[in-house]
Order: sequence, then C-alpha cells, then structure tokens
Amino acid sequence: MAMFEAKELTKYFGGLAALSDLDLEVEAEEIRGIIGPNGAGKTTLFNVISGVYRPTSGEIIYQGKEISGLITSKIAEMGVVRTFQRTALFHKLTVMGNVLVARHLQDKGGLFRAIFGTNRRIDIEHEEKALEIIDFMGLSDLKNELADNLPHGHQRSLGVAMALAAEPKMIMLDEPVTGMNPTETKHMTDLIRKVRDEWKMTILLVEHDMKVVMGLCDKITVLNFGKKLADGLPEEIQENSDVIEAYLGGEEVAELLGE
Amino acid sequence: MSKHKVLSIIGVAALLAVMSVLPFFAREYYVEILIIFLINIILVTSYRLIATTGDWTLCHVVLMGAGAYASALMAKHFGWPFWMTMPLAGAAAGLVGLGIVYPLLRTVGFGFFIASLAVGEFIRLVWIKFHTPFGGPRGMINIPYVGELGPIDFYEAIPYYFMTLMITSGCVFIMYRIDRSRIGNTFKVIYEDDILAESIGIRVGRYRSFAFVLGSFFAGIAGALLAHRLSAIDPHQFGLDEMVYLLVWVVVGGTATFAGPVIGVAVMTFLFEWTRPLLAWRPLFFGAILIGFLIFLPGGLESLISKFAFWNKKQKTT
Amino acid sequence: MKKKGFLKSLVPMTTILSLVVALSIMSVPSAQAAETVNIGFLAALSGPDAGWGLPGITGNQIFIDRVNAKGGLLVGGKRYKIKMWAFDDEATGSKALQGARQLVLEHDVKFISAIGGTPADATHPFLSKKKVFYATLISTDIMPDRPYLIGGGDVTPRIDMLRPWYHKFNNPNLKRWAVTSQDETIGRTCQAWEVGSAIAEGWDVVYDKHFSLETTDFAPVATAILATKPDVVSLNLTWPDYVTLIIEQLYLQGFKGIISANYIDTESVLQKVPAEYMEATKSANSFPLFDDPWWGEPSWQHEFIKEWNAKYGPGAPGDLHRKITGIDWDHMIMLMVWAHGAQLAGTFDPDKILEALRAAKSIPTILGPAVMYGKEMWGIDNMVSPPIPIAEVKADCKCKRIQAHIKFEEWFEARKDTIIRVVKEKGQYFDQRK
Amino acid sequence: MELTTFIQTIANSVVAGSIYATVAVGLALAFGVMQMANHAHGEFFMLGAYVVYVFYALGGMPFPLAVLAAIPTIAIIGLLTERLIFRPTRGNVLAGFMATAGLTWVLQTAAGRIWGLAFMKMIPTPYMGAANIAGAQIGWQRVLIIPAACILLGLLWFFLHRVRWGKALRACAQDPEAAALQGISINKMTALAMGIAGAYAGVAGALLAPIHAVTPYMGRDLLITAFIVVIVGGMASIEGAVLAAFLLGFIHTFVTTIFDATSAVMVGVAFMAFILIVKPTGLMGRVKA
Repeated sequence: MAMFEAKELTKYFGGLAALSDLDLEVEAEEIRGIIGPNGAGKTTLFNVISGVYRPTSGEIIYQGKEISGLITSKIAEMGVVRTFQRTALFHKLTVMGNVLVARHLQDKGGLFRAIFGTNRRIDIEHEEKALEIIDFMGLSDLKNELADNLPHGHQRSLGVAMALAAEPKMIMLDEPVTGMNPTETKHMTDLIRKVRDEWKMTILLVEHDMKVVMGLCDKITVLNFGKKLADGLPEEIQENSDVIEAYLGGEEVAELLGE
Repeated sequence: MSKHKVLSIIGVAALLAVMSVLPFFAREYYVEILIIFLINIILVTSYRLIATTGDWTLCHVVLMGAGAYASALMAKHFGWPFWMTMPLAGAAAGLVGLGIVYPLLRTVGFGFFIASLAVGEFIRLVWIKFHTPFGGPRGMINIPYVGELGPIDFYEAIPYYFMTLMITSGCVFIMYRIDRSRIGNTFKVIYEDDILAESIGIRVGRYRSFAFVLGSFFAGIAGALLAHRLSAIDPHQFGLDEMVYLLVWVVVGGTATFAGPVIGVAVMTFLFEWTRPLLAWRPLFFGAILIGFLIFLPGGLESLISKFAFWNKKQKTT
Repeated sequence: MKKKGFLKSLVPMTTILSLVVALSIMSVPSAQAAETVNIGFLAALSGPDAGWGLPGITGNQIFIDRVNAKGGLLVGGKRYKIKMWAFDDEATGSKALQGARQLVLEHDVKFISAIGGTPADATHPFLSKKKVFYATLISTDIMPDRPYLIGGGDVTPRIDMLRPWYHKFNNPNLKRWAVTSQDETIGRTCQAWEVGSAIAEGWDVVYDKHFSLETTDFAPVATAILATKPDVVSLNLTWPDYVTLIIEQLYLQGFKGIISANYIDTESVLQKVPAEYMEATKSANSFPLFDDPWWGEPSWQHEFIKEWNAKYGPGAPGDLHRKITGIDWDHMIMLMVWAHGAQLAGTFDPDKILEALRAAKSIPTILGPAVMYGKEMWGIDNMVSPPIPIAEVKADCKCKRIQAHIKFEEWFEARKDTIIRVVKEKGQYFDQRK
Repeated sequence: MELTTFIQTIANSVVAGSIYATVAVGLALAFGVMQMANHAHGEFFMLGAYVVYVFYALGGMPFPLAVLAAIPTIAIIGLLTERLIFRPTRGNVLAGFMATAGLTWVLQTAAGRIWGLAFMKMIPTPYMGAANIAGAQIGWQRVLIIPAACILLGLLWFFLHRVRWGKALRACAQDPEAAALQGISINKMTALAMGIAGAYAGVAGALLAPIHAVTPYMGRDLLITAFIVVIVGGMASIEGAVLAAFLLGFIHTFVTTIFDATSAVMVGVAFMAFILIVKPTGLMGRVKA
C-alpha cells in the first residue's frame, strides 16, 4: 500500500472550495510533482497536509495512520516536514544556528542538561550532523553567516536544509527553486534527487518551473480550481489535452511542454 | 578555556565580590534597599524569561504574590522553615501559572497581555474575597521571619542581604543557563516565527506554557523572599501599579539581552530613591521616563550597548 | 555570539557598580542641629490614596510652626525645634517599611504620623524593635504586641458605636438598622464594632455588607440597602466621597429614614441633595466643623481654621486650591498628644512618654480633653480617646452643627459584653487576628 | 427580589450600560484603527469631568455648554496623544499601551497638582430630583445619560456608515494596506480616530461629572471596566463594544444588588476571561488570520 494517501480531501474557505474531493497516492521514495495554474490549491494542499489547516472533509493517511487534524508539530514528529513558499528562516540566527534549531526533534535539550551543561557529547554529535547537512546543501563556507545576510538562492537552500535537519521520511518542497538562477536551479535539482536517492526520502514538490518538474518528478499531479485534473507520468501529463486546456495562454503551454 | 570566557568569569566574580563587601560600607537603610533590589532582579529576569517567547504578561506580580501567600500560609499554619517554604512557594506559583496559562494560550500578543491582566485581577480579588485563609483586604500579618542559623539572625539586614544575594545569584545563574540553552533558543525562535517553529516539530503551545510556568516559579521564589522580609503582605502589594513599575524596569532596560532588565532595575532603583524629594510629583516624572524610553529608545538602555534588540523588531498582535 | 555574551555580562557589572558608588555617595549623614527633634510623616503622598496623606502634612506643619515660633518644644528644661520628614509609602506595605527604615535610620525620628492599615502591619515589627512612636488615625491597628503604636485621633470606630445609641436615644421607636462601608483594611473591623453596638442598643441589623473599592456606580448599592426597608442607613466609615454618592442615591431612590455616617462632607453632599432633605433625615456624623460657633470664641478650633486659611487657603503663599477637610487636622491630634506626653515625661524615651500619658487625667486635644483607653477593645490602653462630637446637618446654615459631645468610656463600660461578643462572632476582635 | 427592587435594578442596569458604552466606544474605535490601545483613555474621561468642573462649577457657565466645551478640549488632547505617542510607536501595540500608561501618571499627577487633591471636586447637580419610571426612581441627571448615549452612539454610527471620512476610517480599520492603496492617508485616519476617541471620552466624563466622584484618579476604576467591555466586544468592534457594555452593565448591577460589589467585579472579570477562552475574538470580533 502507498506510503501517503489523501482520500476525497476537501477544504472550504468560507463559501469557496480551495480543494475538493482530491485523491492522492504517493509511494515511498517517490518524487511527486504537484503543478497547476496559480490559485489551483497547491499551497493549500501543503497547508492541509502539514496541519496548518484542518480539512473540511476527507482523510489524510500517512504510513497507514490518519493524520488530518493533528497539529503541525505532531505531524512533523511523525516524519512529514514542509518548506515554505516565502523564505522562512530565523533571521537573527546563523546558518548553523538555524539548522541546529531545526534538529529540535532529534534533541529537545532537557532542563537539567540546560542548567548543568552535562552531556556535551550530544551537542557535539548534533553539531556534526548539522555540519553534514550544511555541507550537503553546499553552505559550509557560510555556516557562521547570519541567515539574514545570505543571498536569496542560499536562503532557499537553507530552508531545505532546515527541513532535512528534522530528518523526515516525507518532505514537502514549496517552490524550492523560485528566484534562482539556472546554475543554482541545476544545483538544487541535483540535491533534491540526491535527497531521495541517498537519504531515502519521499518528496512532494510544488513548482512552477516545468523543466525542473518534468526532469525531476517520477509522477505528476495537476490541480485546477482545487480539483485533480490529471495524474501520471511526466510525458503523459504533457500530452494530456485537459491539462493543456487548463494551461491555455501560449507561453504557459510552452512552459508546460518544457520548451 | 577560551580567553573571553575567563574574562567574563573574572567579571562575574568581581561583581559578586563588590556585592559582598558593599553592605559593610553602605548604611543599614541602603542595605535594605539592596535587599529589595536583589529580589526585584529575580522578578525582572523571570519576566524576561517569559517575554522571550513573545508573551508579555500583566500578571507576573500577581504570581509573585501567589508565591508570597503560599510561603506565608505554609510558614504560619504548618510552621515549616523558610528553607522548605521558599522552593515550595516557587512550586505553588508555578502551579498557579500552569492553571492560568492554558486559557491564556488561546490568545497572542496584546490579547494575551490584557487577558493576563484580567486573570491576575481575578486572583487578587480571590485574596480579597476570602478572609480565610488569605486575610481579605487586610492581608496576612505575623509571617515568621527566616529566624536564626547558629549565631546569625536573619532578621538583621546584613545576614538577610547575603541570603538573598545567594538565592538571587542561584536563580539568575539557572535562568541564564536556560536562556543560553537549546530551550532558550527554542523560546526565541517561537517569538520570531511560530509557524516555522511549529513546522520543524516545535510544540509551540507547550513551550510557551513551559516558559510561563518557569517564570512563575521564579516569581514565586521572589515572593517568598519578600513575604518573609516584610512579615506582612496584602493584595494591594501585588496590584497593577506594582506591575507597571515592573514594566518600567523592563522597558528602561530592554529585553533583547539577559542583562537588559537587570540594568533597568538597577538604574530605576537608583532614580527612585534619588527622586524622593519630588514627593507628589514623582509619578509624573516616571510617566515621562516611560514615554521617553518607548519613543526615543525602544530597545532600552541595553540597545545603547548591544545594537540588536528584538523587542520592537517583529510585532505579534491579535 | 559568545563575545557578545561577554560584552553583555560587562553591562550589568558597570551599571550595578555605578549604582553602588551612587548609593554610597548618597549615604551622607543628614545634618543635625543639636536642639532639633525629628518626626516623620509616613503616608501615601502620591496616587489614589494621597487624599488621606497629603492633607495631614498641613495640620502637622501648623502645629510645628506654632511650637517652633515659641522657640521649640520644652522637654526636660530644654527647647527642641521640631523638624518633619515626609516619606511616600504609596499605601503599600513594602514601601511603608522602607519608609519607616529611612525615617528611623537616616533621620532618627522619634515619632511617625501615619494613616494605618496595611502599612502599620508591615512596619510595626521594625518600629516596635526600634522603640519609635507610630501614630495611626484609626485605632483598629492597636495591638498588644505593638507597644508604641498609638491611635484614635480619628474618632473611628468609637463614633460608629455611639451613633446607634444616639439615634436610639432620639427615636426609641425605630428598629431597622442597615450598615455598609467599603471593603478594605479598616472597614470590616469598624463595621463589626458598629454592628455590635447596634445590637447592644436593641436595633435589628437588617443589612450588613461591604462594597468594593472598584465600585463606580452606587445606585445598585442603595437599591440593595433600601430593599431591606431600613429605618436608619448608616455608612460606618465609608469614605466621604462614597458617602456623598450613596446619600445622593438614597435621596433619589426616595429614602425617608435617618442617614448616619462617620464623616459626611456636608458641603459636597449639598451639591447633590437639598439641605432640607439632609435636615429631614437628621443626617448625623462626627467630623465637626471648626468654624462651628459651638466651640466658642476665642477657641483653638477657630484659630486653627484661621491659620490654615492664612497658610493654605485661596490666595495664600501655599494655596492648595481646595477647602480644609477633616484630614487636615486629624493627623495633628496624635502629634499634639505625643508632644504633650514628651513634655510631661521630660524626655523623648517612648516608655516614659507612654507612662506619662497613661497617668495623665486628661490630655488636651483639639477635639477636647482625652484619656488613654482601649484595653478591652485592642488589648492595650493605646487608644487616645477624646470626647466625641456628633453633628447634624442644618438647612438654615447649609452646614453641620454639633448636637452632642459624648464621653465614650462610660457608655462603653455599660455595654461592652454584648458588643465584644458580636465583634468576636464576626471574627474582628484584636486577638482573632494572628 | 421584590418587584420594585427588580424594576429599579433594571433601570440601574440600563443607566450603567449607557455609561459603559459611551466610555468604551472611543477605546474600541482607537483600537480598531492601527491598534492604538490607549491606557490613558480613563484620564481623558477624567479631564472631561474637570472641564465641567472648571467651566460649570467654577466658571458658572451653563452645564450643557460646559459639556460641549469638553468635546473639542479632549479631542485635541486625543490628537496630541496620537501624534506624540501612537505615531512613533505604531506597529507595536504593547509599546503604545505602555507609553500611554506613562501618560496616565503624567495626567493624574498634573490634575492633582493643578486642581488640588483631597475629596471629590464640588459640582452642583444641574438637574436635581428623580424621575419615577414604573416605580423605579432614577435621578434626572442619570436619565439624561440614556438619550445622550443614544444620540452619541447614533452620531458615531452615522459618521462611520454615511460620511466619507467615516467610511474611510472603517476601511482603514479593516485593512490598512488596502486603504492606503486607495489613497487614504493612514496618519489622517489614526489622528481622526484618536480625535473622536478623545471627544467621546471627554463628553462622557463631562456628562458624568455631576454623578461621579471627580478626582484625578476617577479614570482608573472605569478603565478596567472599559477594557473588559472592549475585549468582550471584540477589540475593534464598535457594535460589539456597545453590546458588551450593556451586558456588563446588567451583570455588575444585578450581582451588586443580589450579592455585593466585590463579587460583581469578580464576575465581570471572570466573564471576560471566559469570553477570551471560548471566543478569543470577542462577541463581534472579526477573525484575524
């Protein structure tokens, strides 16, 4: 059975449906792309899955457990972590500081330890682990910079690094490459692939850059007005007439076809 | 051991040394002021501990009162020694804090601020309403003094001063360690971005209440110290006016750094004594100071020294 | 980060060090002229309770100036100029104790004028240890373990006990007695004594409650009282401002019986209520006016008014922009008693002064000759007890005029058993407060 | 409770409600626009009463004129507060609140120094005597409050819903950014809001001067009540504030009559805590994201 499942997921804001009867099945270690025109409900989907919003109806099952209605931190604890469309960082902390904080789930730091400074060993372990992640995201030479002072591209990577630091089993990336130049984009794409291959994570990816999506994802789900429009392999999606229709307006189609 | 660490240890040692010789030079009246000053240090430091999560409360002084009443009741009715009642008073205040924090958690920013005022007032009215055991508006009298330890009589100013100095240093040390620990960081990141914090698995609600209870605990300790120095307490003692004074200290000092509030108390305690000749004009003077700081130096005195102040950076309002 | 930490740890050091320096600089002994005796004034001088403190300074100052004009207080063949130091206790225990310490340790005061209540509770252990006289207005703070705390310049609660007798005496046929006062330190104790006396005088006490200090609207309070159909509504020692507002409500809601209170500020009541109504309700209280012809001419009281107006009245150098009130002379009574005691004893030794006062047949006060009394009420004879004036509001002069001037002691002796029983039932007897 | 007592209590409640409403609307309005939480609102109220003391009791001006005089006077103080305190601390509710707490001390002390501090100021009742309404006895001075409150609240409603500036004010209260985009000047709006808030606090104080103990500290007792009203009503909502004012008026009055006033205050505070817990946005508060 699938690692992650959403059944007839529906979310209403006031009168209008941001999501309606959405079904979604994601296998372990799959990279699933979620695309659709603006306002299709992609981010809402992430918010509902990660527990920011409680779904109006429907179920969210993760590793056979119902997680809809749980608080975000609980869901994160179970292994589902998301990044944000906005660059969400702790701006007054260093890169290292951010990643260390993000390792909260691995080490909450007990009161006794806090007061008497025992167990230095644990702290050192965490710093090593954090460094590993920072290094993996290619931020090692910036590790003592204040997050505030990083260039945009690196801030995005730091966002991902923090999600990784929580050591989730499933990670939801909300437009990880927006505002990146081609080289940064390339780098980020490779990293995401490596995250799956080496760290054995399942990945949900919301992205506008179709090159990235088509190049990276095993399967793609297309949303439109909160409904699922299509669901399948990248090439199937590219041929799907409904999808093309939804994306009417030339340059977007071109974008869709990755030209 | 690194160089600056050595330096700061020397610094703290020097500070303690000064504080220890001081009472032998200052006259008795000023020793008494220093005792209250030390108690207030616990109060502001614990207030900041809560504030680091972004929750500014208006019931901290009431929680101090809870500690004072608890300690007084235990000492009077069970005849327990101060060494027992003081920590228990902290625990009691912590429990009261735990009791009131859950409803408060539903609010943030200004809502939290005002809600805490309401809850605090309610607690005070309970003391006023129930003559047994709280003594009603008259409060409690004949609270036992700390008593004697061999030749040392803690009724005398200097012994009590040193006891308070030890307890205060202990509390401040603990709070400093917490502030610097992972837990302390967690508090601060919650203040900066609670949504992000939640998304990486931080139980924001749990940590906010944890900070609140912890702060209440230390406020309770301060309360116990006060109650057994005065030997008489009443609800008026823990009213809104006293709370506003606490705010003045915190605002004047600033809350970005651990030292900020302490600076605040130090400076204001001095100003307070120094302006006594102004008699009836004094509230006007302090009102002006409060306004001036909030407008021209929102970071407090500390921001003159250390440039970054999170106090007024990011706002959380309902 | 750590470097910053160190910088920060510097900050408190420097500040506290500077504070330390400042404090020790401050501790310059207050210069003392050889023939001066220092006294203290320890009360709320700022904030909402200042109305009870600030005015007291005026009366005391008038007395002091008078004495100093004569070259000082003659004690043991030596004349001492009196100097008064004021300290603002903000009506808070901790501040009061701090003030007591400053006055005693820094200024070596021999006598402290205060209001009483919680500040008295907080200061008495220290002051008793230091053997310093502490005079409260109200006698409810007197306790056996506070040997140097004297009270009673203010007629509370003796007057609140005499009014039930007074009204019974004038209207034997009336039965129903309602009483209320604000829910604070002194209110409960005084009301207990009044209820005791009312029962002793054969009244049925139909309403016996307190209202909170936060009360802004007294209509419901009046409604609740009138619902009990009282013949007399007594306001015990309800603060004058509240008295005015409650009487207004009693008037508006059509109360026809007798109104009785500790202190009716007639002038402000008459702003809200016709003088005829006040006369009809025989509204009685015991803060006399010092310009009342009853005192006779020349008299201490009339001179006091003149001096006060000359010093603080309209146009005077120290114009206070207000009329004279009872508080202006209330504190002074206790100061006079202490000064008299010191002169009798020929020393400032508190024990000797107490001895002398207790031995004295009568102690002159501005309310008349007083005695030290109160053992059955407070466990120790530290209540200064002058005769008690009862004044009623008269329509013709739109003012209150003294009707009677009663010696409290005999009256009390005859009824004390019942009264004390009731006070004990209400848990307000001195030995019940531990 | 007997019938007459009951009717009397109802009447008392209505009066209390109208008083709370007039005092609280200004607070709610100011909070609605850029979240100006004015701790000195009670002192505005106090100064309003002193205006009547000065012009009517001392100056011998007719009472209605003195009341009108309070409106511009306190409105100006409101404007100054906005300019000197709320504008510099904008975006930080707590800072504004604490700064105005400082202002509270300044105004209280100043009033005490200028007009003396002892008992309440002497202000003769302009309209003595009581109206008998179905057995309930209410002083004319208090009966007056009810129509006055209706008129004041009516005017405010009209201004907010029918007048261009009023609409702008509401727009600004709902969404400052959007309002700014439509070319509404936030500064003008905050100033306007504080002006009105001041005027209303002032006129309330002026109207109540004859039936209230006029002292420098008269604002304190009312402030907590006013804040309870505003919070219960939903922070920024005028309608909510009015509703809450009458609710609280009834609660306070009935509890006082049946039990005692201390309990009344307790119940009031408990009521607010309860509302905050079950509905943190207040009775009529808009849900804020």
